[in-house]
Amino acid sequence: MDVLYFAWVRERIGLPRETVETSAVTVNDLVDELRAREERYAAAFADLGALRVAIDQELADFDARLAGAREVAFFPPMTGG
Amino acid sequence: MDVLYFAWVRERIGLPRETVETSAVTVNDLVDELRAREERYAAAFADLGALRVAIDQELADFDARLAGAREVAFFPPMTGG
Amino acid sequence: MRIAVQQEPFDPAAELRDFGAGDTGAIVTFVGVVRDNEVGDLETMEIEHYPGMTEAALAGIAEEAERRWSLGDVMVIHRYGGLKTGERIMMVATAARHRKAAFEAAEYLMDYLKSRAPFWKKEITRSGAEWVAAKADDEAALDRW
Amino acid sequence: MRIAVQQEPFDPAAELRDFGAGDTGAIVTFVGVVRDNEVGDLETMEIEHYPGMTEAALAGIAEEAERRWSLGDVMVIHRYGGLKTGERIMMVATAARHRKAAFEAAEYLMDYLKSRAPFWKKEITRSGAEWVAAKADDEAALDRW
Repeated sequence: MDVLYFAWVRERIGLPRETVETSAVTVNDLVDELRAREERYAAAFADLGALRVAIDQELADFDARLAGAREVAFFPPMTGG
Repeated sequence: MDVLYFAWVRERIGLPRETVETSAVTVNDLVDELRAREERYAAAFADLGALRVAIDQELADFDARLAGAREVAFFPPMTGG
Repeated sequence: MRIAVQQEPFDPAAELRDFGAGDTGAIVTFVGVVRDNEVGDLETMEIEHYPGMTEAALAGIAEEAERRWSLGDVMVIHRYGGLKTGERIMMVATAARHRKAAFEAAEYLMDYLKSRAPFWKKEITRSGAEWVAAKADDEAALDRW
Repeated sequence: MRIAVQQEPFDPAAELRDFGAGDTGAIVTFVGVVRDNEVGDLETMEIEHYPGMTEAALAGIAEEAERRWSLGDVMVIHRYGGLKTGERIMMVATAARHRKAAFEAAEYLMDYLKSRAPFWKKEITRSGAEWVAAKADDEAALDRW
């Protein structure tokens, strides 16, 4: 599964995208796996209230299931316009 | 005093402007004088609810006083934009 | 501020070239276009106005908008004379720091311009000519300001 | 419908040349411009986005607006990359039969684009760089639709 990071999530983790081998059922499970890896992940995912997630380029909830997902992205609330 | 007519008021009366000698105190008095002149004036001023008036190029009420006015205009509700 | 009442066409692009320079984050424009009527036989939209009062009324409306929303810039252009389907009748533009002010001010300008600036429209069709009646909705729109 | 996500500048006049031909009475446009910050030392506004998702999100928002307000035409252009004070970031345009629909649809596009399209702004100033925080007001603005 491709995992993408944008804005300060990307900066905190230090890379824009990576391929992750995971058996996580939900986004929350995936977040727990990533948090457990290294301090920079734990820092990036410290406050999920400050984060948004998209599954296959559509906004989703953190309790959404990942079955079939090819791409998951994490980023802060958007500030377009 | 110059009296101006616009849109269908102008068409009904048959002229865009005229100079009127009047001692009318209010717009309503002036309307009464004009109505008494000829049938085309009576027709134009039949329904004051369908008319608007401006005194010296500012919207006014029909009971406004004419003292000092140089120009009075009658027209239907505006349809700009 | 720019207020123009004119018979000739205007070019929105040229009008907007230097509009809202300065401390502007949001520019809203509205352009009104002559639409065909329901029957589809509009030949000319004839627009009459009250020279002198028109300019004063538009400037008054624009000044009030500028004051209420602290606009960086404001523009109103309105044509008169005979217009064909598809021709631009008028435009307003507002420049503000934030989008909410720019949108509100543009809607305010349009609402007041519709019912308080001395313009009258007459539809000339194949079957005759008729003055456009003012809409109760347009008068009611003023209540929100 | 036209959706564009691009690094290069755009020309609103050129974009609007053929916009809203057909049964259109009202065209509303919004142009967003980079404003200096409070301190007055903005050097660059850096805009990041999510290629692929951005285009899909903008198209989804525009299609919803087109449907809700029966628009004759709709356009969204948004830039990314490094922009300077005074540069145009984005524009939306709506064409409708009546002014109310054109205004509402443009405001809807802006409200959704602010909070639901994957763009992130970073202010680069003389003293450092900071990601622009999302505003509670912008999220709250979605409630009215």
